[in-house]
Amino acid sequence: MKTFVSKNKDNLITYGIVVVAYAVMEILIKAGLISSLMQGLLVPLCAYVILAVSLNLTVGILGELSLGHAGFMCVGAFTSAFFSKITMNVITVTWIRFTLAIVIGFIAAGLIGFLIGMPVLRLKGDYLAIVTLAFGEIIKNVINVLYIGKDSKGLHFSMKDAVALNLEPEGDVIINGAQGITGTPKNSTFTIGVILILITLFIVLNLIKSRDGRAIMSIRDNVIAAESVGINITKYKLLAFALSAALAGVAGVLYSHNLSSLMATPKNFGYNMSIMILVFVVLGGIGNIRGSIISAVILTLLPELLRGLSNYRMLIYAIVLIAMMLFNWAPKAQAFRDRLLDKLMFWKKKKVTVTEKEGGASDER
Amino acid sequence: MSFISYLINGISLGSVYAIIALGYTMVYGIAKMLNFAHGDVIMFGSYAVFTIVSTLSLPTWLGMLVSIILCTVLGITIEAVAYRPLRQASSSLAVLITAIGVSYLLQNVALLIFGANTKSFSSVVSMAPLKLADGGLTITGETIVTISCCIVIMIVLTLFVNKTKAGQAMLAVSEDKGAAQLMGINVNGTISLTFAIGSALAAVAGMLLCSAYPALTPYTGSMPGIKAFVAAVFGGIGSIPGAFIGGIILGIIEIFSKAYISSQLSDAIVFLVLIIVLLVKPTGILGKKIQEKV
Amino acid sequence: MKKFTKLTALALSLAMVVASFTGCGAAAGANTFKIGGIGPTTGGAAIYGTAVKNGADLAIKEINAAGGINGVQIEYNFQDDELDNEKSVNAYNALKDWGMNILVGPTTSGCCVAVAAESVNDNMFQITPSGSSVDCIANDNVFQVCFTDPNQGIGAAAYIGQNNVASKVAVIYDSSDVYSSGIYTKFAQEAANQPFDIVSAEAFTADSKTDFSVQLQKAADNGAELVFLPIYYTEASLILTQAASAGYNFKFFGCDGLDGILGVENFDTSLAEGVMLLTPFAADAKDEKTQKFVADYQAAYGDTPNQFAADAYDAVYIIKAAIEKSGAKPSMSVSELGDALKGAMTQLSVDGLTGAAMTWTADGAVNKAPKAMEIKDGNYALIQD
Amino acid sequence: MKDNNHVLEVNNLSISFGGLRAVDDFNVTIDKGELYGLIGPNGAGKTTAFNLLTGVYKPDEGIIKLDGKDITGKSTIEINKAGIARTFQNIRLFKDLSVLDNVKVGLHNLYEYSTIASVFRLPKYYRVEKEMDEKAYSLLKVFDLDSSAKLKASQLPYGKQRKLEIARALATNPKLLLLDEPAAGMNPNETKELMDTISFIRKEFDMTILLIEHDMKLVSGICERLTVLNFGRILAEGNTAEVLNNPEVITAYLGE
Repeated sequence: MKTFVSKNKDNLITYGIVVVAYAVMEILIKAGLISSLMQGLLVPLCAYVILAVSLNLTVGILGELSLGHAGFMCVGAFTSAFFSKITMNVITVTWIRFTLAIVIGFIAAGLIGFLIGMPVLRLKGDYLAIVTLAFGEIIKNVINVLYIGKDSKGLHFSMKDAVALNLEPEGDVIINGAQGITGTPKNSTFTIGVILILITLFIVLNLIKSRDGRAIMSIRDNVIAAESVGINITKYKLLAFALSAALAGVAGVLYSHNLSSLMATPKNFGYNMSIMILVFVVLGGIGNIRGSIISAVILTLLPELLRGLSNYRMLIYAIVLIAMMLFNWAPKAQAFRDRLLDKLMFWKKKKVTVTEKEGGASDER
Repeated sequence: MSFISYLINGISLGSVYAIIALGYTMVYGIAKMLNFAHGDVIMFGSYAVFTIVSTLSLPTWLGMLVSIILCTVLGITIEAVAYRPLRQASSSLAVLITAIGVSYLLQNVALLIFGANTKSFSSVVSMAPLKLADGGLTITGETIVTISCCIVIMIVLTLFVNKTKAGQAMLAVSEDKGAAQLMGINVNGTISLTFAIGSALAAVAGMLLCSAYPALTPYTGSMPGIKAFVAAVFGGIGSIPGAFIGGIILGIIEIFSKAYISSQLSDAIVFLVLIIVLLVKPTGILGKKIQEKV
Repeated sequence: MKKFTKLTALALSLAMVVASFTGCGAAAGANTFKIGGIGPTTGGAAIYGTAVKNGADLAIKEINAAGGINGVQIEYNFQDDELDNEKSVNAYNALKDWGMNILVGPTTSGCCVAVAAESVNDNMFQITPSGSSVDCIANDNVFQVCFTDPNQGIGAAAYIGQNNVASKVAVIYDSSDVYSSGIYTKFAQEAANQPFDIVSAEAFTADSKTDFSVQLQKAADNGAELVFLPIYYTEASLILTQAASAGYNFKFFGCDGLDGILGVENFDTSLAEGVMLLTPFAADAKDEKTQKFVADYQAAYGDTPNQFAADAYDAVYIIKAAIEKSGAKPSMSVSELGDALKGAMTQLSVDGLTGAAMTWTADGAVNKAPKAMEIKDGNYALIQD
Repeated sequence: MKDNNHVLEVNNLSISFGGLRAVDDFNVTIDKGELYGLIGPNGAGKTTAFNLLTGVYKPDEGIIKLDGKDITGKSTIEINKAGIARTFQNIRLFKDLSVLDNVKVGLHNLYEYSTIASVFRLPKYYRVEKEMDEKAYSLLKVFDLDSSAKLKASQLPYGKQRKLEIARALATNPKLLLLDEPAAGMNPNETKELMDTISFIRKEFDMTILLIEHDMKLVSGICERLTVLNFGRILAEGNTAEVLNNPEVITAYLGE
């Protein structure tokens, strides 16, 4: 049972990378060796890693294209931030409140994922992509016109404007339409982010290597054959899709509890963000969980590190993105890399043995 | 009366979506890829017209001509540099992501060249608006020209694809690239030609978009581009008449939902209708039914 | 074949982590004031961020050329936030690494609220040129140059009511934008106390802001005489064009967001004839100060400045005044500087482009008189009451 | 209800696609343990008949009974659970899964543990996975695939891919196994080996097999009875030797 062992080893490497990265960062923070920018980026990085891993469950493992992932993140962000705001004075123990917020974000996004998944998952390919994009935009649009306030009489809802809430004078508008939620407690920390990454990895990697995971991947590889051996297509598509949505919701919780001003803009919860998450997944290798972690980190850091280029920043970012895609995916570039690697092997024999060990355990093509 | 007026407005907006969607669907139908950068090619075309007509004060026809040529060259270049190397890639998502990269690139190049400030585009249409019912209803010249252009382009494209040798080659490539190659069709050339035509259409769409809605920024193309993509899917992506119908219907739904339901929620309503249509007809209004052979 | 990718990825991430350390070690040898700025210079809102960037840049160049503040030169660094709250916090942190000790920005309300939650921990002195929501100034280290949204909404309603500009008013606003929906809410509240009726209030969103035919027709069908536009000038220019081509004859009334509409390149200014706006700045105002600013700005950046540029320009001069008043020195720590400037702000009275004798309360809001302008013959003209 | 040992009973099964009757009045009865052949020229409706039997298409008319139970109009999944498993003319493996996992997907409905057990790696997970591994290896061994268990399915040579598909179908523990041109694309040696394997499966698992085949040698070598389809209709049926000597069959099938 060699596969079993080597796959597990492969997973251990993935966990190991996360843990080591965490340890290194913590040491650097303690030593004061780390810039404010980098420190500020740690929590968003965790959120993006979770998003990339969770979308990989839909795109890489289930094999369906979703362009509405940011919508689920949005649901998780808003429900949890809403919860934290209304219970701020009720549940005073931060970790209990935040844990509940995470659970709520997970369940809310998962539920929405389930409800959306039920009708749409029978669509295929680009049509599914456009429908998920549409749902993402609907979620964003609805949240932008949602007003919820609280006063002594309880909660008030409106889809029109804050005035229509008819709050008492001392009442509090919690979700204020386009202004979203202001003043969410800043509970997200790097440590919690890393724990959530590990939990996400634990769930996703364990699921992949199980009876359910095989069923999901069999649907990806060949729906007709999967049906012919009695795999319940709808059930497993929904399982993967809803779980993927729920984990995106967790990323949303992390995101919303890191910013004191949460709004649903085209930038953070629109299709642009969904596409950005898809970029993480595709660049890191579809179905390759570790790859999506690394590419999420690289692509989130890249524009920040290019800040020195001022006006040319986003231009260079776009060029680097195209170049990386060509380098990673074009068959000719792959052949070129192979040749280059051969040469490298010739020159640096010592190094090769090391890299071979590293790469040998995992997938070969 | 107001109903008819809304309907006319819907058709006006829809005609703009339709003309963009034609280019989208053309490229999708042949090359089988979602060219997310299409909207940004539109934006470049509009800047070309603006620069020549408004900044350099040269004649409008020259601006239109230069814009079409420029977009065609741009389209061919993008295809050759960014998309062609990925045609044989193991996942079709690779080229989709690269198209997004190209979209960012075009936006940021435009931002550097033309700056962030809004430019007011001078309409390339000189036709006077049509007044009906004693001035109670107005159909702008832009709308009339856009719809006429859509219809002409639709007919020409259909004829081109069905009647010419190059068009037949396109159909063959869209069915099966490998088989087309074996039959001696120049696949690279055919796909280049597709991008050339698609981008020339983008130039025309850009002029008409900016004539109808004259605020030009580096991001002018992106949202109408997405909407047109939705319209193309609505009508059945890959279908030329489907793009036209999808565009018009999308425009009408958008206007009607603003007018009769809620102007705040119109985006949500438009997308909801799209979802319902796709659930009922999973390949769009005029899309071909694809059945996998077992 | 994957080995190579892995090696590259590993090398790349390593390089990035190393690169991200390079930010530290700044802030030493402080003999200049380091002013940072934040706003969107890419993305759909790039117009506004770029204006703030240039406006502040112009002021800083002037001050440096004239010998600095109390003889101390200013260094300036502006960072893009892409109109994203999260990126705005990143920009703030990047500026901190650069050694910033005073912040001009962020440009927009949402970003400003997000950054203010960070800057309060550093007690960084922050002055936002154009972040107009009330939440922006919730912390005592943040001050505004522009009016708050409620202020503008109430001001506009009061002006229309008191001057009997119209009795039936329609509103077109951006429900996905903080600024616009903020003003609209207060405008609608105040309208109840004024002798005019809001006959239609129609929204648009960031995703559908090209076609305004429905909103305009609703206004017409409900017999509106005036359309209130609490929005930015890019969309307003489209509304004016569409209203003209559909043959509507409304009077238009806007807030400071409309300021800049005459600067849209190639815009047919005759369409804007008669548009009224309540704004503290107008690019064509006759006073010498404004004219010099406009001329210098055009020379330096090739564009007509708008409200945002003027606010940012003023922000820098306000900082200068506060430093001069408090005698703050660049050698002070960020927090000491913050305390010094906060204290000075409430004692200041600054004459700027966007208001004469501007004063501040400790809560950070500005007191200045908005001017009612009307566009006449392609120019802004002060309405005399 | 069951008073005979018919595993499959099909009565006047028909389906049309846009006016074309792809399968018309198809009848067949297969007894337990039988190896039955379905032959016919290209486009005769053989694969369509398979698709009707496995619920890929819903028949316009007719009744399909498996082990005496009516399964007409049921979904592919239900039909598989009821006991029909199949292979495909153009191989349909889970190409990115390992050979072992392909078979384990086939075992999916026979072994159970919850999603919770898999995510939290409860003892049940390890126990059931171990059972599944043992079962899968024993099946792979039959086809001599156990040494390639860890390879990706797409890495197998063509002949072995065919075998893997059969192994996967068998893993669902069917009453009836449908093989769609199992020898397609194989060389004579491989075909010979396949014939042996099929005979072996039949004995070892006491399996009932319905086989579509083009290769006459294979059919005449292992099938007891045959049905010949032509233009969607039954042209002949009966004992292999008789049918193959039927002049009509010879004209339709070999002639022209």
